[in-house]
Amino acid sequence: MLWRYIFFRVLMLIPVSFSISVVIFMIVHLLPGDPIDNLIRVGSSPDDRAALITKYGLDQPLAIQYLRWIGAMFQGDFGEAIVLRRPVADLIAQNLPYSLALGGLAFAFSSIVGIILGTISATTRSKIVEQFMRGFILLGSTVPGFWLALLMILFFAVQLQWFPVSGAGGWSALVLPVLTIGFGGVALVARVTRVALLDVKREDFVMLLHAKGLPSYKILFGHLMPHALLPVVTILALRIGWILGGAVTVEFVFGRPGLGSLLIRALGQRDYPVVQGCLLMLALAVMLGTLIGDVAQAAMDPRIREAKT
Amino acid sequence: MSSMTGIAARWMAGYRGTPVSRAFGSWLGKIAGGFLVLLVLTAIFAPWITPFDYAAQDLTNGNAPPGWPHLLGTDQFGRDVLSRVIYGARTSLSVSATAIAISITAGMTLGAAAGYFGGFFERAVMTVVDLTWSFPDILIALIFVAIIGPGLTSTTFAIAIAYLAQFTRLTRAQIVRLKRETFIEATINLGAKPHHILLKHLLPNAIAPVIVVGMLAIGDGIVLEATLGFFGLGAQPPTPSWGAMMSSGTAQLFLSPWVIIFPGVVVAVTVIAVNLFGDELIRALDIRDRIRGS
Amino acid sequence: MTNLLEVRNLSKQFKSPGGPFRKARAMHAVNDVSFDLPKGRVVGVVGESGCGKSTLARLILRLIEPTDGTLRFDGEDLRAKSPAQMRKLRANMQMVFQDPYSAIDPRYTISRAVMEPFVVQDRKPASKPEEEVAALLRMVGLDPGLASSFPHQISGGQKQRVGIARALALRPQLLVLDEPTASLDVSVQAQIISLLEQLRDDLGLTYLFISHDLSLVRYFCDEILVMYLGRVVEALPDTDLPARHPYTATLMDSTFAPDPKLRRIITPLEGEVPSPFDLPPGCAFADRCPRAAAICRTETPVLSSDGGHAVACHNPI
Amino acid sequence: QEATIAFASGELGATSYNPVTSSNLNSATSLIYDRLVEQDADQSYHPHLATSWEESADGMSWTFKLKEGVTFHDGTEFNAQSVADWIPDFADTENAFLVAAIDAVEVVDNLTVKFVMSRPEPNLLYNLASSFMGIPGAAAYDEMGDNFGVTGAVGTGPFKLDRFDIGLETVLVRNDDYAWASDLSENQGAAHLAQVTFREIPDQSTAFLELKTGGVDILLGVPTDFLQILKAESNVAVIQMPGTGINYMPINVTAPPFDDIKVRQATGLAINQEAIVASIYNGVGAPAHNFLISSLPEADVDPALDVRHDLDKANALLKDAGWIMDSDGVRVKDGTRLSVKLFTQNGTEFTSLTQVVQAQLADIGMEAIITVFDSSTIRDEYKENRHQLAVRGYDWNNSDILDWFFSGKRLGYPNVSMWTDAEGQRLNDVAMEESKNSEERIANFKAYHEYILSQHLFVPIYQPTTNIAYNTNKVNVPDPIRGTRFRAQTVLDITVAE
Amino acid sequence: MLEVRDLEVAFGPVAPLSGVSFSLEKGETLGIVGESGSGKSLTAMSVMGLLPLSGGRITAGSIMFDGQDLTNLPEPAYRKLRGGRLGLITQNPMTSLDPLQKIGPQVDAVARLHLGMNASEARARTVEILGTLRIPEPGTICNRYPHQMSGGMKQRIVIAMALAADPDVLVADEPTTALDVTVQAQIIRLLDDLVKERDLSLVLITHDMSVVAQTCDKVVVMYAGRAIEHGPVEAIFDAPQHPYTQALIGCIPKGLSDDEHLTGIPGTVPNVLNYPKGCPFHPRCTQAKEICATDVPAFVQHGNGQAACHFPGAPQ
Ligand SMILES: Nc1ncnc2c1ncn2[C@@H]1O[C@H](COP(=O)(O)OP(=O)(O)OP(=O)(O)O)[C@@H](O)[C@H]1O
Ligand SMILES: Nc1ncnc2c1ncn2[C@@H]1O[C@H](COP(=O)(O)OP(=O)(O)OP(=O)(O)O)[C@@H](O)[C@H]1O
Ligand SMILES: [Mg+2]
Ligand SMILES: [Mg+2]
Repeated sequence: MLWRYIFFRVLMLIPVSFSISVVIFMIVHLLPGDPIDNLIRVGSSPDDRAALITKYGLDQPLAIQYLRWIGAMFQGDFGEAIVLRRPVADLIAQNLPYSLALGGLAFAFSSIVGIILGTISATTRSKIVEQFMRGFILLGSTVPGFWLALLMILFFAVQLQWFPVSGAGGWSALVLPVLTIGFGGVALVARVTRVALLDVKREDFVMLLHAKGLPSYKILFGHLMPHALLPVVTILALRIGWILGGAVTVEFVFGRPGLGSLLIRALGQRDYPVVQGCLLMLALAVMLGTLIGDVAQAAMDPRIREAKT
Repeated sequence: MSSMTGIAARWMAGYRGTPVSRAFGSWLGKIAGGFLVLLVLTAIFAPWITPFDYAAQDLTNGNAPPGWPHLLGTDQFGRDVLSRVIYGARTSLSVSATAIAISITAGMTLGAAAGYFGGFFERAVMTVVDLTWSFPDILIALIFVAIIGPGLTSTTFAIAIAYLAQFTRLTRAQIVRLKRETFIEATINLGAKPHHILLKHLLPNAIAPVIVVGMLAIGDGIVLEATLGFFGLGAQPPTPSWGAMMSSGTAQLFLSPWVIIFPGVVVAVTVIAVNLFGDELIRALDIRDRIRGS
Repeated sequence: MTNLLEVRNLSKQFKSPGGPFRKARAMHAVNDVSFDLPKGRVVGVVGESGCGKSTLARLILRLIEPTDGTLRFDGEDLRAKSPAQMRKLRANMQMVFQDPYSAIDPRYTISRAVMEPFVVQDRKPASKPEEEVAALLRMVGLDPGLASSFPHQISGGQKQRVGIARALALRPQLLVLDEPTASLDVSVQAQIISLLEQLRDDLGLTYLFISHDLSLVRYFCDEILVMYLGRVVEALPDTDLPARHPYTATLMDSTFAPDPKLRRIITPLEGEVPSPFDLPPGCAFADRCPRAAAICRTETPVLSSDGGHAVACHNPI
Repeated sequence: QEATIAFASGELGATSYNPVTSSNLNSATSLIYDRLVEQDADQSYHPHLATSWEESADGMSWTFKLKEGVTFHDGTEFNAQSVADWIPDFADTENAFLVAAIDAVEVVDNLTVKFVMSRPEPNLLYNLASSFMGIPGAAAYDEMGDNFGVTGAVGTGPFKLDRFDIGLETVLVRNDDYAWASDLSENQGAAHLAQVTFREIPDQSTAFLELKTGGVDILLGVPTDFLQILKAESNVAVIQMPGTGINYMPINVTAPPFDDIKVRQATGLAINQEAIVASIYNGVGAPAHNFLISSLPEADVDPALDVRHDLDKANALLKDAGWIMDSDGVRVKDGTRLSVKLFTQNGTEFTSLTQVVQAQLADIGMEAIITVFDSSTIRDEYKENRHQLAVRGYDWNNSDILDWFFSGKRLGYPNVSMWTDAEGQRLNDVAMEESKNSEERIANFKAYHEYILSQHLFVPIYQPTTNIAYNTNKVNVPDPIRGTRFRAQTVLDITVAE
Repeated sequence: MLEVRDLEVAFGPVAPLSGVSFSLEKGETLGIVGESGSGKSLTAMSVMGLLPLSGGRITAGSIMFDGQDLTNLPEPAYRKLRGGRLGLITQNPMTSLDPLQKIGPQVDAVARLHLGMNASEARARTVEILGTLRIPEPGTICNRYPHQMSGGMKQRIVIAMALAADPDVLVADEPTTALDVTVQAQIIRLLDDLVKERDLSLVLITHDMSVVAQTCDKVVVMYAGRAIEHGPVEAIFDAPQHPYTQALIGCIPKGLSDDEHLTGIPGTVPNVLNYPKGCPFHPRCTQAKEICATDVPAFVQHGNGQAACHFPGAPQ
């Protein structure tokens, strides 16, 4: 049963998350510096500092600190941000929708456009179209996001004034960031789609489909695409981490909140609970992505379904 | 029984000479490869071909537009942009290439060990690797630089770590695939010791795709270095790197766009060339199947 | 006549790994196989795809560990050998593989591939390396000029000859041939078979010859073991003997004669080969057997020589 | 009747408008809450919710008369009890130090409140004028608990919190009842603007483009790099407020060769403040020659102690100290090259400045190797005493910053100079603890400041201005802006352009 | 029914197939034999009009099917023929079915496409055909996925697809090579029955001379992209004219007597890129003379068959 498989896979996430939480905790505490310096201000005394360190338990042995954190985590308590002064869960809840909107749309954009472009470049008989697609696909992954973002703003927001320069209000503000991030993703998806399509085109059964007299479009959409989508889905599912945390630079340039920005800000301020919370969230999302990918594969491919259940 | 077809197809695709010379065979390969060779030469001979000292400031002549004698203009300190772009090739290429070299070495070791020994070790390694692979590379790099401090060395290692997973996965996939090949069994049957199998058969056969993917990753490395530069990490001033230049105060985009447009264009062109040439290499080596899925 | 190889009750189970998601399943790839391989003889093993022929070959060479049973090679208990001793012993027992296309490392030249046995066994060839390579290539009927070629530059038949040269480099006593011609054209198959015949005569080799082609086995071998789903169902001490097991009979019936005048009506077998994972009780062939009786579905027949050569059937022909 | 304002980049990331518990507040806070007193750019104090105040001669008590008729956004009255309820809220917060000297708050009558001090605190008014001492409505404060300042906020200020999207924007709407502005504003009634939106835009060029395209009307804290471009925009005006901080280069006195005071002095003389202001700051802002902003009386030190560019003297000093110029332009002593670490933290303003400093140090034969750290790591470097020179800045318009950066009790960080010295400590103690009133305090801090200057512990470089740009087609912003920062008093006076 | 004349196929500059001719009447089975790479599959692909898939092109010759030349038939019309009047059975049943789709829809597609049936009619037809192919429980089989079935079963499904639209000509490209002998026997028997029952014309491509001997009426022997001999099956086996045919027959172990010896054919099959001049077989031919190296031999009539040899019938 597929459900049974999913259930056990989810169950398996628990021990894995535990080991990951240890790693994350270690990494966070390896960072030089501490959050306290971000709290104290001119006028406070050195004793105030010491008091703060005690208040946040930073003088405790790491093991104790970890156990406290994970213990609270276990009860659904993400802890309280030291510098940002809010419950970590609140901070994540505030930023997550932005990340999901931007990442989700960029994801959808790059999947749809990527699949379309990949399909065109794999099926076209025109060398020119193919090379053009290839160039376009290449271009997407060759410039850093912040750079592309600035150019996009200059052209579409300042010159043409089609979209607002920055902000997160309304759909129009999403267009440019989505395009910026999506552009890089398009390259990846198109590449994978293209290769996968070219591969399945060589399979024996495709020849037999032609021999049955099926028209090309039926073969493409009814048979080739489902095969080509298998690897695309896996790759996309594994990219869930990117959706949530990969948009840092773009968020920065477009002045959007988001999980990535939150993480970077907290990292800069050594706001341990926030960094830990965000990283654990990301790790969970990534594992969930893997899971979704596996389940999607199993759902799409009866052979895998059988092997796994 | 169709292997004849394969051989014939390869012959027809000009399957002659070394892979590199074959990659140079097509006109795209010639252009991309030629550009890369030129770029590497530029980076090597940078001190002799830069018209100005890349660090020499002339505060009275800041933000001068392209013209004579500063062909690509000057930045806010009056430094020659052309000289900095040329020197930047040195930094960006060497950081990226070194990072990828480290990443390949470590990744191959890990991946080969995981693929060869299998079992719990493999599962543990691959769990970690898959997890980091799915993490945005910029986050991995940022966290790593935050831990060991800024500078070219740490940037190099950060990039290496960000791409480690990719090479580990790829190598492991190669090894696992090769392990099933008959010639491995045949060699075991000759009485070969494990290290012979690993060093004389598995690794040499696994290396080509890893190198080619590594070559493609150099492009990604350049972009990642630039992005780290955006966060003020990476090459320390006044050492120029393309990334650092592109992000040297985005204010420059309006005041003196040439300061960040030119390095940006060079990055884009380089990465495109790397990708095109990498694709040609893949074609020349006929390893598309082996690269896929990682 | 001494036995070079004695196989007793050899079994191999492959376990599909269980996990939280599914039950572990065991599959008997080779089940209670016993036979002798006398020195200088050619024993053939026939059976359909998946019946465990290759697994048997690997077990004999200890490329995989048996689940059960004993193996004596030249009087010595193979299963008692340490990995290091085993590595030494491998020089005496070699194998030629089914798929010549992947049997040589694509990065090795022919001469390096042929010299590898010496490197691996840390032995010095009798003569200078180049001469040794030339001699070995000549022995298998290849032009020594091919020594510097890479595998992809030569044909399948040539590759298979290189495989044989490699296997013979250390002068083994036993050569296990796992469908050495299955992926080759008939004309090349004929070349290889005649080469093998000649080598056996010249070098006094002992062969275990595995094939799914009954006519080839009958042509080439002295004795035949017929396998069905991991078990030996019939052991024909002479290739001309008529079949006693219904499965062997079907196998013989299914082989066409290359002569349009010998056309006959084929009575095809009905039924499917059962899955090796959940074998029904009794004789594995019972479902397809025209002679099956009730006992066949309850009791597994054992190999017995009552009334002729050894056969595992409740109701032999 | 609306305006959109973009925060300065230093103000980003506030997660709450709770002035009592927050450690990070932005300009919008000052629109929600009023303070007892206000401070003007000349550092003088002005009445606001307190109409007058009186300090006892021994400094052990302060009495404030409060303005009448002030109400909180929730309609409750502001009176002495509001103050008495508010001060204790600071206990156990990170901001407790602001009221640490207040022993008790006594309600004298409805509009008179008295602070009983545990020690004299001449700096009390400064603290009371800070954003952290905007006064929240006690009832709402207790009722909302942790959510105060996030989901809602109640103060007496000219604007009410309407919506707060953390990290994105804050929408404030006019408090129509407002009639108690300080004398720093022209407009004594309710604000002209019905609504003000504050936006967080981390990237400065994006913020600039927003101003250009009308996405924001006012840009706070425009980096100096942008001034030139802004001047080219016809519809943009820029107002420069005197800044409240100094960019400087601390010298680690424990790290050779800077344990030699001559080398330290020479380093200071190498820096050409005027050239820096002219080149990378386009002449905006002022050179800094000592540690305090020039509007503070303590900055007015003996001119001989000011640090000014003098290459000849610097070279002479180095030669004196045994550092001889080598052929490659770097000085050498006993086979050691004069090569030093120059740290700074990320942020373009520092990296540019550091690169010029590096070039200027080269002029005296000192090779400086730059490393750019993030702010947390660089503090760790300081604490681990791994630094030599650093380029940094502070933003603080009070002379107690001297204690902060040079007290022997804070070695490493904030005392980046790693300086500790008996005389210095004595002067510090006098300035910090023995000043009974502001005159004494000024004199004591000036003496401390002069002593610090004599030790060559740092190199002053630049006094930035705070630049505020606005779209002249949209709004009129009073010029000059009064107060130390862009705050409620200015927003009250902003009108919408026709 | 089907007549192929002087067929030549090229991939870019190389021509792996040239001078292939044969004809096929209704109800006849034609065997095409030859070793790997001799161009058997290319011939099949040419007939099916599937060459463009792999980038090949017919450069000369004609393929007459029912009076119409297929070589210049437009694609839409060809599509009607394929799966309709021309059925194809491919070599490897393991990979010939779409692994992601259930069996039912894959077979249904043919009837829906060529017979214009709706879903339920098509399914009924599928079940009926599966039944005639002696597949047990055809109804449940329709809901199975390919990987759940054995190779022999899959090959029957492929045959069912080829038969669904009642074709006139069936092209079977090595239909049994990947199968076990017992299964091979079943499939061959099945094809044989079908030809008889439905009066089909069958092109049976194989490299196994025994299969040809068992089933075919006529045989074409191919070598290095050329048809070098063709004729009635008895003639080919009794009195092979071309030295290659003779040698090929000599390579098959009869398995019955001990005194025969296999020798094989010395040398190797030439590669498309170095097809020899003249008679393609001359470098390996024991009878080769000078002329064989220079001139391509023309077909020489012998009985009902023809052989392309300068010295036909000479004993090896
Ligand atoms: N390493 C393995 N793990 C699990 N199952 C295996 C393994 N090797 C072989 N098997 C299974 O054991 C059975 C016998 O396999 P084997 O390769 O011995 O068959 P064979 O007779 O050689 O077949 P063929 O003629 O196809 O080569 C098959 O069902 C196969 O799937
Ligand atoms: N797409 C192609 N491009 C170039 N050459 C090809 C192509 N397909 C086939 N060939 C060549 O055509 C020749 C005939 O191939 P074909 O597949 O028809 O052989 P075959 O007789 O079917 O062999 P097999 O028994 O291996 O299936 C081969 O030498 C092959 O190299
Ligand atoms: Mg086998
Ligand atoms: Mg073929």
